[in-house]
Amino acid sequence: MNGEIEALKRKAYQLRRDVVEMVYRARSGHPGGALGMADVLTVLWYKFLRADPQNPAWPDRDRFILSNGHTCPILYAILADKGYFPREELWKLRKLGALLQGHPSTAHKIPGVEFSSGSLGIGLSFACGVALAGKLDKRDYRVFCSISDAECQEGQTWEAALTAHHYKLDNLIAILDRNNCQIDGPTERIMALEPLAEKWRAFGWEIFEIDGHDYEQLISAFEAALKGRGRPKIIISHNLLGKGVSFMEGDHRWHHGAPSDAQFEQAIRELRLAASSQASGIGG
Amino acid sequence: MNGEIEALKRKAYQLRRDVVEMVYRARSGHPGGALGMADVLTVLWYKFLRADPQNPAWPDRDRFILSNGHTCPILYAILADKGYFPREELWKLRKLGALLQGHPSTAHKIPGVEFSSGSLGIGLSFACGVALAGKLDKRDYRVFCSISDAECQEGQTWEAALTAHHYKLDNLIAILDRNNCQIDGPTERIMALEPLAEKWRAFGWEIFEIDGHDYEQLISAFEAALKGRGRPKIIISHNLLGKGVSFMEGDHRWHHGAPSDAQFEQAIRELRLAASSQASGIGG
Amino acid sequence: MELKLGEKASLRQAFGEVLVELGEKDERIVVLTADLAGSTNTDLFAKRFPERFFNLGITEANMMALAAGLAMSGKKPFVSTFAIFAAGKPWEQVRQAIAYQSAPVRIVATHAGLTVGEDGASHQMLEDINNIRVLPNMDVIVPADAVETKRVIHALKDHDANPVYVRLARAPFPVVFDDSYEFEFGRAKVLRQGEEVTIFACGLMVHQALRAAEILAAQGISAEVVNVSTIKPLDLETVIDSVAKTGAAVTAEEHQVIGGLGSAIAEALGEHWPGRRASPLERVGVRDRFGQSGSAEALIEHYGLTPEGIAQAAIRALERKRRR
Amino acid sequence: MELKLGEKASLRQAFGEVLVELGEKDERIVVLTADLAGSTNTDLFAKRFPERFFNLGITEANMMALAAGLAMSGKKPFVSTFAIFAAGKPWEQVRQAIAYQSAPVRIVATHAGLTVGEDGASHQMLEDINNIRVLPNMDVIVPADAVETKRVIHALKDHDANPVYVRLARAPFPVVFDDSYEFEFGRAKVLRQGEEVTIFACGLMVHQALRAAEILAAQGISAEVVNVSTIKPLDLETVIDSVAKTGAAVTAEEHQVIGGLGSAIAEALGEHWPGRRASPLERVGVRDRFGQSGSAEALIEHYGLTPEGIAQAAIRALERKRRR
Repeated sequence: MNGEIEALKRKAYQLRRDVVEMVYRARSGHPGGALGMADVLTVLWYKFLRADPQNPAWPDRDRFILSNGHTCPILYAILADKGYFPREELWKLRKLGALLQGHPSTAHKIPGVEFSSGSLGIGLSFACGVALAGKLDKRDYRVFCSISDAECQEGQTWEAALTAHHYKLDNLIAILDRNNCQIDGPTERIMALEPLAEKWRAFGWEIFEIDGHDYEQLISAFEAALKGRGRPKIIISHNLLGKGVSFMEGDHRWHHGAPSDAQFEQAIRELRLAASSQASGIGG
Repeated sequence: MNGEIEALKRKAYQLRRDVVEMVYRARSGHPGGALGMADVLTVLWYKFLRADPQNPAWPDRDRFILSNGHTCPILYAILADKGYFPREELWKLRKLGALLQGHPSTAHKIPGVEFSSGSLGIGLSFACGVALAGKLDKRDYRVFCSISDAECQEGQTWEAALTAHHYKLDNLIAILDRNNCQIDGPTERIMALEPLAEKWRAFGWEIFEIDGHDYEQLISAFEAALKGRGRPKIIISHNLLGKGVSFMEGDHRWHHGAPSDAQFEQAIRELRLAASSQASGIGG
Repeated sequence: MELKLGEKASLRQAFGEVLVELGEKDERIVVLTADLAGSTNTDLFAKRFPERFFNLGITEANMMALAAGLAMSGKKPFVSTFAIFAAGKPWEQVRQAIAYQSAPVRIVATHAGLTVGEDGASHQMLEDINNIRVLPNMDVIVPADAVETKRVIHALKDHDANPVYVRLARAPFPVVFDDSYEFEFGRAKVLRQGEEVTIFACGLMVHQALRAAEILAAQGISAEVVNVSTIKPLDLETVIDSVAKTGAAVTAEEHQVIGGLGSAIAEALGEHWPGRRASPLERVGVRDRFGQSGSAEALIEHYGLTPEGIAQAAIRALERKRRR
Repeated sequence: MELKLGEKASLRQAFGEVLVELGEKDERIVVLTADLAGSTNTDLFAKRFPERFFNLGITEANMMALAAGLAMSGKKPFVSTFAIFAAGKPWEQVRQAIAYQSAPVRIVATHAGLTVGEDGASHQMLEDINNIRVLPNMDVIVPADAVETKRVIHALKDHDANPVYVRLARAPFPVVFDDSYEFEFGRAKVLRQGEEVTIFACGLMVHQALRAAEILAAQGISAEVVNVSTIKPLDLETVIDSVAKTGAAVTAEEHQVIGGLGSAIAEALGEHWPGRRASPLERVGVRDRFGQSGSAEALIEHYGLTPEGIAQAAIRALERKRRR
């Protein structure tokens, strides 16, 4: 178990380096949220998600829907690492004609991308549709949907929350990136969300609230969430925006923006150092 | 107190007769919700609401915003009874060129109407704007906003709920018509809302949950809600759809639809009988 | 439902009935509504196939994105609600989740236009053709009567490559087609040949246009009537050919004159008109106003969407043509 | 911010600065945004007048209806967010609470069009003119540069009778007007006189049109350039007079060719064209496609919204005119 966790942590730091390099090379993008979500998405993609990079359309694959689409660099890094498309694509992010759009796009047929996001608040409804289809077809795939905390300001998120509860979508697991930051500042200052867990509970969801950088908590939460029956589940993952890059951590100004040359070098140095403090690695 | 309550009850039954007659003459409309809300709106308009029918634009008037606009027959009956416009207008409801539109309309300059509703889920946001303006202008008017239970399915209602809490709009009192019915059937069957009070509580509102036909509870709720400071208040009024007309009571098919001749006569008979069982009357 | 030429018949009932037929044949068909099962007649499908019917309460934005999720998971979703709640409230969700992804969702909107009647402006959607026509990947179909509605809904069964919006109404429309009528996606149909002016119409206004042509004929004016039931993609060839022959165009729609059929024809004539002489255009529709309460008939009269109104527009077009 | 002819300057910064000036003069002015204070430059107002600034988080539908409540309580609200979140997500709330009530809300949308750049299709609003132009009571203004933006925002101070939508962009535009420029609501302005073809443009495309006219002049073609900054109400007189003179029209906009300036001109020419000879129309814009990621410059090039693209359209229009 410990060896596995260390390998996952190393993987997360490797993915973070790709995130920083993608945004640096693109000269724009949203590094903060992506870095904060690296741990929870690494645990999901490298330990729990059933998928086949050689067959992205495998009907029984688990679905991963990224509703907070601006954090896509971490998803793209994972998909490249898994072999959904060549790593070279990462460095063309956001450029005209590139496969990798500024926000995830099915229109551009990015392998592994299930939903075109970018406009906030829509993905959880889409995920409900995918989960309903799974129930109708009696397929046992699971639907994981990442949403941001600020997406809980969009009313549509609560429409989807009602729907998932009403239709007992226990094949749906939402992952809430609770980093307390939105573009203009801390969520509680811009448009307060607390008590956020109480809201989800009142909407009938099963709640798992964890430190999104504690791997034991992450693994336990996914294991428990996958067991729950009869209602939708949400993992409220308390993440640190910019996690792993000292000058980005907790600073909402890194919601979007590309690092300078010097910042890029420092970030990569810090991320390498953190990775090498883990014992061993795992394959892509 | 008892005499006052009996007078209010008589008034509510008088208004209900107007509701039934309006819908009967219009041959269309939404009688069920209007009848169910008659008691709570009578208590509000005849005991608490500060307004001047001779001066509908009085800057310090309390505002009444009917977000669930399809229940407008009860509002129109009240406004006519209060003298905002001649009673004859009631009988032209929904006809071409009439003052009284099928849904409340400021575009048609209906005196006493503060907001054009009809499309559900919008009114509470509008009410937040009116309440914010009151705070900015340091006016002590109160904003009452009626919403339906099914409007709690519209995500925008929850956006407004967040907003009213964030901006501490304690001059805003929502009145929730909890009659458990929507067009297609019982709310809990169509898109479940319970535990509804828990939802509003988790969104930071002060809750008053009452039997919407019990005048002592109604009066206490308004008195308490008007005292509350620091956050928005909601009176969850458990109302019986079609209240007062036996064959409409609790039957969601009377969400909309006009009574036949025989049904109309029976309804008026029942409402007169109920009114005369109260002791005395009050002025308009 | 039996459909008799000239008698009024409900488009939404035709829709509801065909939907059940389709449901029998293809179990991938699922149906969604937002608390309007009865009003959209999707309750017929709900009764027959309750497990493939989803009532989402009053959550239109949610419904549209959810339908996209079903479509991209191999289902064939039909989404039905009032036009204001289909092309209005969830417009951006239709754009993002359905149009941008080209998710093959069939949106069948009822209660479009003034003929909603007594409910008034909030419910009288006069901007839906405008809102959907502008979206890439979306097709827009406006059937003229219950017969065409049946044909259109049947055709949607195999409309799998991209999403489509179908515009129906609350009020029954006079039946203008006999049972032999065939709907061809993307083709406008000349219903009446004429020489001096072309009337392009959709929806209820096809019936009105046919009557207008009779009024004009009585005055010695030969009007061609074209049913443009596929608004997008527009049948440029039929449109241009007809005006090339007649030299004058009138459009008639139960919609704002901005952004709907009138605009589509104006764009087509502007960009594709091959003629030397100018061809005047007159648009009949709602002229940049909201609706209001009233009976369907009274409103059609009040807003001038009548055979007489169309005939007058045709005469104006002819006068402009002759002045030159 | 100093504005120099020919240099690029930010429209949204001009907006943010003027907003502060207006705030000084009239305390009824309140400003709303939905988690985009920095991006819309309304943070300048927020810093100066925090008590009259409301950040509503990511609740666009809520924000629009709330703004209507403020407007109908005597305030002068300016609402600012990205165009997709102003004319898209809350479209029905704009219709119901703002347009139908004619609540004098000033919607100033930034980040319209392709020049949003790298964020891609979800954020590149190419349908906002379409969506707002169709709404009764709504005015639509598209300033050509930072100078005109300043004039427009100043003018909004007294725009109290009905709501208005102003379309700005993310990318800085070249300044085309010197400081003496005056904006007149409802008037299109002939910026360059010409004889053979009229180019109607708005927004960034005014600059492109002026350069196109130079390209055409080098080929001996005399093009007139008209800045249609008020798209609604359209200045019919100026539009018709110009085409009556030149006999050919080109429209240029950073928007779908459906539903925007191109449609407005097509409608105007169809219904109001008094000439005997047909006047061809060519529309430059995005032709029924979604946007994509890329730099603003690369996208403008890729979608053909260039001076060269406009010049080619003008030549096509001329050829059609001459063929007749």
